[in-house]
Formats: sequence, C-alpha cells, structure tokens
Amino acid sequence: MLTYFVIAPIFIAVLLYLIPFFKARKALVILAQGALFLAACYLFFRTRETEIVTIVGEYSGFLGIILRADQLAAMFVGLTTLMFLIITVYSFNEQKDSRLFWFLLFIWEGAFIGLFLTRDLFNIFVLAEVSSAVAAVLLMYKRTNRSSYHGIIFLMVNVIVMQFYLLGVGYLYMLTGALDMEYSHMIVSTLDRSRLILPFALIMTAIAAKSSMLPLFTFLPKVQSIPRAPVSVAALFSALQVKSGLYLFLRFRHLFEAIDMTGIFLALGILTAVVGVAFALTQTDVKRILAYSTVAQAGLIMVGLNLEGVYAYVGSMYHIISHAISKSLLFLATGMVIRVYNTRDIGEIRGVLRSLPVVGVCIVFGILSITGAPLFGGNISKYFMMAEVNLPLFITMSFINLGTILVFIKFARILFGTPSEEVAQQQPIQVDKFKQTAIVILSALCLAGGVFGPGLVRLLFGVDATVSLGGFVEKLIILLVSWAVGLLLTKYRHLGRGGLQRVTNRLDFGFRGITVSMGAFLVLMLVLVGVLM
Amino acid sequence: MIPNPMLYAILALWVFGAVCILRERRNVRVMIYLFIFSLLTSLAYFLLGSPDTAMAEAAIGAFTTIFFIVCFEKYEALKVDGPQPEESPAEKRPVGAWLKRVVAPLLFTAVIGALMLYFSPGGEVVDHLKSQYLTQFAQDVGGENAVTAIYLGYRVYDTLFEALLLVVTVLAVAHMSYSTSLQSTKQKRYLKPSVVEIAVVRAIAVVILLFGVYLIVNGHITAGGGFQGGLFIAAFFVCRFLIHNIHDLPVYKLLRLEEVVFASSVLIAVFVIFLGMTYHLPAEHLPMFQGVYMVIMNFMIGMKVACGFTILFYRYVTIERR
Amino acid sequence: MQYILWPMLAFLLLYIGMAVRGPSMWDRMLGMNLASTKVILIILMVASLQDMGFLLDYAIIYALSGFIGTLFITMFWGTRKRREKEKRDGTDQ
Amino acid sequence: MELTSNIIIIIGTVFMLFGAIGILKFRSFSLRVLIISKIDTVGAVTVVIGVALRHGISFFTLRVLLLLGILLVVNPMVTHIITRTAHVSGYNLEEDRGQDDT
Amino acid sequence: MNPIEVAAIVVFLISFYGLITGKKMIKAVVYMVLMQSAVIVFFLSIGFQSGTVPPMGAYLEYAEHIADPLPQALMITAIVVGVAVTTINITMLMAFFRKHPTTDWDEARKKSMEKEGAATLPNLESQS
Repeated sequence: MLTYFVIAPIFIAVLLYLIPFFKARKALVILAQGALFLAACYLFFRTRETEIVTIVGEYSGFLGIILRADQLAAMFVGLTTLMFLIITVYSFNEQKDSRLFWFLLFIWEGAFIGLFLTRDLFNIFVLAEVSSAVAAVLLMYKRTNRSSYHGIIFLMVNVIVMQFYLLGVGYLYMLTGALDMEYSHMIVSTLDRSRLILPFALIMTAIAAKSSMLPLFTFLPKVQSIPRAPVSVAALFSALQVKSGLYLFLRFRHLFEAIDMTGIFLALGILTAVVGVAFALTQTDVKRILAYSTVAQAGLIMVGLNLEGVYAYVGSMYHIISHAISKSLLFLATGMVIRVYNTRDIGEIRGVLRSLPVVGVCIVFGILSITGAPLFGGNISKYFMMAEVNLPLFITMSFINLGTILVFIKFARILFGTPSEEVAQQQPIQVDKFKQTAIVILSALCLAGGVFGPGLVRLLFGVDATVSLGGFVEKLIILLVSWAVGLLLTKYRHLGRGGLQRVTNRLDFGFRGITVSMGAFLVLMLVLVGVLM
Repeated sequence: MIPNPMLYAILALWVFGAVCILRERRNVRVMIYLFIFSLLTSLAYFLLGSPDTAMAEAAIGAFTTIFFIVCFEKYEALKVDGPQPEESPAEKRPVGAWLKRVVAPLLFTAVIGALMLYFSPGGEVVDHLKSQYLTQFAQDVGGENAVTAIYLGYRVYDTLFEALLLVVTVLAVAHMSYSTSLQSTKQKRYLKPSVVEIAVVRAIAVVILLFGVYLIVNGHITAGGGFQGGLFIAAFFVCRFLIHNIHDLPVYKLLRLEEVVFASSVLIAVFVIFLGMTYHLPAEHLPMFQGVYMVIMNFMIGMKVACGFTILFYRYVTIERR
Repeated sequence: MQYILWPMLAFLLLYIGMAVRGPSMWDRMLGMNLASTKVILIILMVASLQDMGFLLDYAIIYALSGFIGTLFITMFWGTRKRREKEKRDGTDQ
Repeated sequence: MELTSNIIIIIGTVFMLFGAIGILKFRSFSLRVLIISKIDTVGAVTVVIGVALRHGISFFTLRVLLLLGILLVVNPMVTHIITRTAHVSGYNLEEDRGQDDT
Repeated sequence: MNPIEVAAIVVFLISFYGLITGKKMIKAVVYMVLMQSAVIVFFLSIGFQSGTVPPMGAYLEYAEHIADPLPQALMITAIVVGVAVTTINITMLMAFFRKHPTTDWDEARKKSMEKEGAATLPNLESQS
C-alpha cells in the first residue's frame, strides 16, 4: 500500500511531461496533490496505532524491500506533501511552458516520500542520489545561471558523501548480512561495539553532510541562493533537503544504539547553530541570510534531538514542522520581493510593508514564528525543547535564540522605511494572486501552529503537553529581553563586524576545503568513538 | 580455479592504474589511463565472480570515456585564459609550498587509511540471507540468473528509481545542452573514416546489435540483462555515427519514446510485483509467466537505456562540441 | 593450464607499461589495444578452467567495448592533430 | 587432446614472447606497429585455437570460435585505424625516432 | 581483512587524495569515477574465497563457493547511478567552461564571485 505514495507523484510527473497540451492540467495537478496530502493525513492517523508495513512483492522473510511507515515517517510524508501542495499553488502560472520543471518537481517529491518510507540501507543510497541529482538540475534550471559554480560543488560533494555512505553500508552488510534496518538492528545489537565503529563513522559523515552540520555546511546555503534559481526550489531545499538529513540521523541513531553519541552531536549542533548565525550576520544577499539561518535552525534541531526526555524530542519534531513552514514562507515571500525590487542586496530593499502590504505582513508572521514569538509555532517548539533542560544548556539554547533574533532583526530591516523611487511609482504593484494565496495559507499555518499549539502536539504526538502559565511567562520575559538585546546590538553592529568577517572567511571553504573537512570529520568520529569512548 | 596470487597481482595492477591517473598531468593521457583503469576494473569484477557487473562496467567504461573526451575537447577549445602551459616544467617551488601542498594531504590520507584499516571489522562474514536468495530465487522470481532475479524481482523498487534517474539525466542533458536545435549547423567534423574502416565497422555494428539483443533476451538465464543489452544497442548507434558521420537524430521524439517506455515499465512492475501477482496465479502457469515477465522487463529497461544513451551520445558528440 | 596465466599477466603488464611510458601518443593507443587483447585471453583461460560457457559472452563483450573506446580516442586525437597540422600548413579548408 | 591443446597454447605464448621482445627492441612507433600487431594477433589466435581444442566439439568451442572470428576482424582493424589516423594527422612515419609528441 | 578489501580501500584513498590536491575540475570527476569503482570492488569482495563461482547457471547445486548475488545486483544499480550522476556533472562542467573558460578551482571561485556581484561575501583570498 505504501508504494503508491511513492509511485503516485512519479506518475503525475510522467503524465505531465507526456501530455503538455491539456488545458486544465495545472488544476488537475493541484487536485492530485491535495488528494495526496489527504492520503498522507489518513496514513498518519492509521500509523498512530500500528506501524504499517508493506513488503514490495510479498516475498518471504527479509528478501525483498520492506517499506515501513511509523509515526515519524508518516509525519515527514505529510510535511512533504503539504510543502509540494503549496509550491504547486505558488508556482501555478510561473513556469507555464516548461514541462521539464514540473516533471522534475514531482520526481523530487517522489524521491523524498520514498526516502522517508524506506528502511532499506541501499535504497536510501539510490533515493539520496536521485534527490541530489534532481535538486542540482532544478537549481540550474534557468539557462542563464547554468554556469553556477555552487551547483557543481553541491552535486560533487553529495556524490562523494554518498560514496562514503555506500562504503559504510558495505561494512554493515559484511557484519550483518542484511540490508533492512530492522533486521540488521537485531543482529547489530548482538555484535560487540568495537566492530561497529568504522561503519558508524562512515555513515555519520554522510548524514552530517546531508543535514549540513558544522564542517560540511558551507556549500548548502550558497546553493540555495544561486542568483536566478527558482525560489520555490530554494524554499523546498531548506524545508526538506536538510530535514531529510536529520530524519536519517534519527533512523541511524536507532540502528547504532550500541554507540552512545549524544554528546558529540550535541556539541556539533550547538557549534553549527552558532557558526550558522555568524555566517548569516555577515551576508548581504537576502536569500543567503535565510539559507544560513536554515543551517542555524538545523543545528538547533540537532541539539533538541540529542536532549533526554520526551519533551525535547516532541519539541524538536514540532520545530522541524514549524521551521519548514515559516522558512518556506519567508523564502517564497522574498522571492516575490526580489521580483519587484529586482535586487538581492539587503541594503537596497526598503519599505516592503508599504509597497507590498500583504507580502510584508506575511513576512512579519514568518519572522515572529521563527524567532519564537508567543502566538506562533516556533514558540511552542522552543518551549518544549527547553522544558526540562539543565542550566548551562538552557543558557546556550537561549543564546542561540538570541542569535536567530539578531539575524531576523537584520532581515526585518527590509520591511520598514520608504520604498525607493522606481519601486514607488510602480504602484499599485499587481501581484500574482496564486503566489499571494500560497503565502497567506503558509502564514495562516504559522499562526495556527502557535495558537492551537498544545492541542496540535497532543494530536500529533499523543503527548499531554500542557503549557504551564509560569513556564509561559518565563519564556515571554526571556524573549522580550533577547529582543531588546538584539535591537541594542544592531545599533552597534559595525563594531564586531570585522571580527565576524574574518571568522566566516576562514570557514568558507572551496570544493577542496569541503573534501578535507569531510575527511577530518571521519577522523574525528573514528578517534572520538573508537579511541576515547 | 584462478590462483589467489594471480588475483592479487591483477588488483595490484589495478591500483597501479589508479596511481598513474593520480600522477599524470596532461588530460589526454588521463583519458587513456581512465579507459585502461575501467577495463581493469571490469576484469577485477569478473575475477571476483560477477560477470553481470563486469559487462555493465565494460560497456559503461566505453561511454564514460567518450563523454570525458568531448568534455576535454570543449575545455581544450576554450583555453582562453592565457597559454596556461599544461606541461609546465615544475619550476623550482620553495620546499615549504611543496610540503604544504603535497605532503600534508598525503599524511592526512595516510592517517585516514590507517584508522580505517585499524577499525575495519574482521571476523567471519554473516551471509545467511545469501543462502536464502540462492535457494528461493528460482521459484520466487524464476529464471536461472540469481542476479537478474534480484534486481528484477526482489529489488525491483530500486531498479525503478535507478531507471528514473537515467530518465532524469537524459532529460537534463537534452535540456541543458547548449543549443536546442536538432541539427547542429556549424559542425566541427571528425576525421573522415577510410573505406576499410567503414566496411569493417559496418560489419562489427551488426554483431554489436546482435549481441545487445542477445543480452536483453536471455538476461535472466545467463549473465547479462536489461542494462548491459541496452548499452550495446546504444553502441550500435555509436557505430552508425562513426560510419556515416550523420547528426540527424530526432532527439525529442526519442525522449518521448523513452518516457513512454519508462512509464510502461513502472506500470508492469507495479502490476506484477507490487500486487504480488506471482502468488495469485495457478501453480502450473507460474514458470512461464515469470519467464515472460523477466523478458518483458529486461526488454523495457534495455529499450530505455538504449534510447537514453543514444540521446546522450548524439547530444554530446554533435551539439556539445561547438 | 593455470601456469599459462602468468605469462599472460606479464604481457599485460608490459603493454600497460607501453601505454603509460610509450613515447608517442600512438604508441599509447597501440598499447591500449594490445592490452585489451591480452585481457581477453586471460578471460578465455579462466572460462575454460572453470568450464563455464556463458563467461565467454563476457569475453566477446569485452572485445567489442574495448574496440569502441580505442576507436573514439584515436578519432578524437587524430582530429586534433589534423587541425594543428592544417593550421601549421595554413591550408585551413 | 589435453596435451595437444597445451602444446598449441605454449606455441602461442612463445609468439607473444617475440612480440614482447619486439617492443623492448624497437623504440619508434612505425617499427612497433609493423611488427608487434601481427605477432600479437597470431599469438592470440593460436592460444584461442588451443583453448578451443581443449574442449573438443561442444557449445563452448562454438563460442570460442565466434570470439576467434571477432578477434581476427577487430584486432588488425584497430591497428589499421591507429596507423592511418597517425599518418593522416601528420605523424611523420618515416623519420620518427620515438620522439615524444603529445 | 582480505587483501582485496585493502586494495579497494587503497584506491578509495588515492581518489580521496586526488580530490584534495586536484587543481583541475575535470580531474575531480575522474577521481569520483575511481572512488565509485573502489567501493564496488569492496562490495564484491565481501565473502570471496578463491574459486568463487558466479551465482547463475545450472550447476548451483554442486559448486562449493558460490558468489553472493545480492551485492552484484546492488552494484549494477550503483554503476548505472554513478554513470548518470557523472554525465550530469560533465554537462554542468561544460556549461561552466562556456561561461568562464577556466578549470582551476580557485579561479572558478573568483570568477563566480565576481559574476554574482556585490551581493555576495567579498572574500576572495584563495582557500586551499
């Protein structure tokens, strides 16, 4: 039954490519996408009780490929279908003629859904390669930016990382003789720890690169902000591509339970968040600021995943959803702003609230949701993440939140002030109504995520989440303090700018730098896990 | 039985080929070493007991060389940024720079290698799944070739995604290559082949086509299968280009054909394997049904790979070279 | 029968050495072609030792794909040298 | 049958040995092409026939003969193409002393 | 830790070394092909004894060492995936050569920085 979730988008893509002339095909596609989203919700509620398992081809034992959908996977599938539904609405009449764009978009969706459903080690390799190849082609889609240096680096790094992953799977197959995760989990738990170190290190390097952890993240933000790349692809990139890395991290953490690695990845998450914020502060390109803040949020989620307790897990899961929604909202909105102002430099864009009122309001909603303002989704997830956490971690996490607030204060500068003259006399700026509906839906979701927060958490995760008034007020105070500190800091930002610039230059690797950091990460893993622990 | 030291000698030669590629500066020689390297890897796969992979590697080695050559030719023709002497004699660089540029990475890789070999899990290899495959593949999927039975029967889900990736590549290359016009007007001609060459290549082309179909049709009995067969049918079109030096391939029609073939192969796989049709059929018809399924799937994949690689080849050789 | 494999390997090494070190580019291509013939003989020996018929299909496939690769490298290199020659003689058609 | 096929294979290997000596002796391309390609094809053909004899009349031998046919056609043809392209593209066959031209 | 596995890891490391020190972009793609072949040889060498027989044909019953069919089936998929990704890489490289005629990593980075204009981080010192 699960295979139809994967085959359906691919069939939509193939049909779309083969029958281009059909007039109302776009409407049909939105309907199909909506149906897929409803099916994903139905799947989510089915998996609340039991885990749905489909053996492809009903072969006995662990011979064939087995697709499993538990609650986590169903949630991610739901998130993917929702994202692609909104993207189809957003770029409804943007790419009218290009069949290839629509074909690749739905192939990408099929690859993501496939990635979230399979537990087969080799299948993850094939699906990861398909998704990175399709992403590379989609980013380089427009003829003008085909000469993008970052697209090449993105594809090459992804292929090399996947070779590391395949080597790790080879070792695992040597140890367990099986490719299915559940089956090899049974065998791995019987093996002694010292034999697991090398496959663990190899696979974790691949996962760190895919979820853009510290040393290996410099290429992902640049790829998202390729000058003329379609903005819907960039939105999907930060919403899903990074999250698939985190999803794989969860799967492989379950597989390698014998090796206790929460300490390492906790530190990695914090470092990534801090460095991500530092990079975001020094950028001048609007899209790059958003892309680097995705890296920072990924670091924060990694921290959340590695904390003990159910609340932290629920909090980070909820943060994945709310971040995906609000970040794609911001990306799509900035896409529209750039189309009107046709410049990407943050210095030149001013007065978005005046020139594009609806888009401006949506951007405000997105910023408030990401920085965790009270009535929005981000607040709920951050609240749960910090629910039961000891003092030093509490301080670091609130410091990271302060960092994100700083970034988005800088980003919010585009809203206020008066728009420049040539934008002013284009009044009234006619905005594509499909894009506007997409953005409004997204901002509504941000708001709903916050207002019905506890109810949604209880619905999604079955955890009786009560937002205690004391905790809420405490969080509110911290938020206000950090907003004030943020505003203060932005006043004197020219002071620390030079130092930050030097730090980011040092960490801004070219292709060879990234490969070296890949090797360094592998050595770090081997030494830490093998020798020390 | 091939003696072990012989196998180790060939693997040593294989590693020597890799070192040659590492050391060589001039791109043309790198292409030749790459071709020799891929032939040696094909031999290594064969000696490790898998003729299927060896055939795939041999055929794909030839195609990759052609794509690399065209890429290098384009780079060669574009050398605008000054007479960057490729074979510049290594002028006396200070030892410090040399240390930093060569020895440091060497040490770094050596450290990685030492750690990997130290931590590599020895001990016996667990393979009960393998014995299950070998015993059950005959009646589960049919055919005598266990490898084809696996990638067409048990793991057909993988094969569909990989066929999908091929379709994506072909579409991407056809879309992204420089000009969308079918015929390339101003065209740098390759050397005109001599009469002898045309006669012999025409004869060999027929043999290649014959072998391509042979591989597709009984891929499930002896070594071979959809991919290898498809590649050799594409090789037939390569020879066709060599003989007549023609460029009039209807790329977009072929693209649509490939799409249709891919879609139908997905449909067949869905009906036969995903729905587990093999378990609802009466027992006596099963072997015949399985055999037919395998041949059809091999044929579909073969056609798709053949169309895909022909388009890639013609796109690369005719239009990219301008 | 096995002992014949060793000289084959020695010749293979020799021809690859020729392909690596051979002075002119055409030596390299010749070395490449002869090396692939040697490999075909090795495959033949192994097939006849293990007495399996279908391994010979692989030998034929190997011969054909080696032929296509060598053909293309020679054609590419010949075109380039031909163009240089024409530039030298100034008789650019 | 086993003995005769082994002897023929040894003869083939001896032919190839001459080819190897040829390579070490002649430094220039034109001499090498002229001599070694012929010796090599002959050596390969004898070894293939030796292997074919080893299996007597069977499907295996049929396949070996098919391979023999392809080898006989392909090998000399590739050498012809290499030499012709060398000549056409200005590689002066007469007075080449094995100079390095890449 | 049989010698075949060591050979595979050695070629893997050679290609990794090449990727780290390579100055040309084309060479990087060549090294990726090398790395992929090394991983495939590693996969095929799992559970290999001398005299292993391919897992097909009628004599499966009496042969004692039979090769494992699963890695072989996986590796056919891995080879085709590898070739597909290499082809996309080469096309992108060629598109890049057409715009910026340099193939050196650092120059390519500088040119792409200039091309994107002021909106990007103005750090141009070469990062090895």
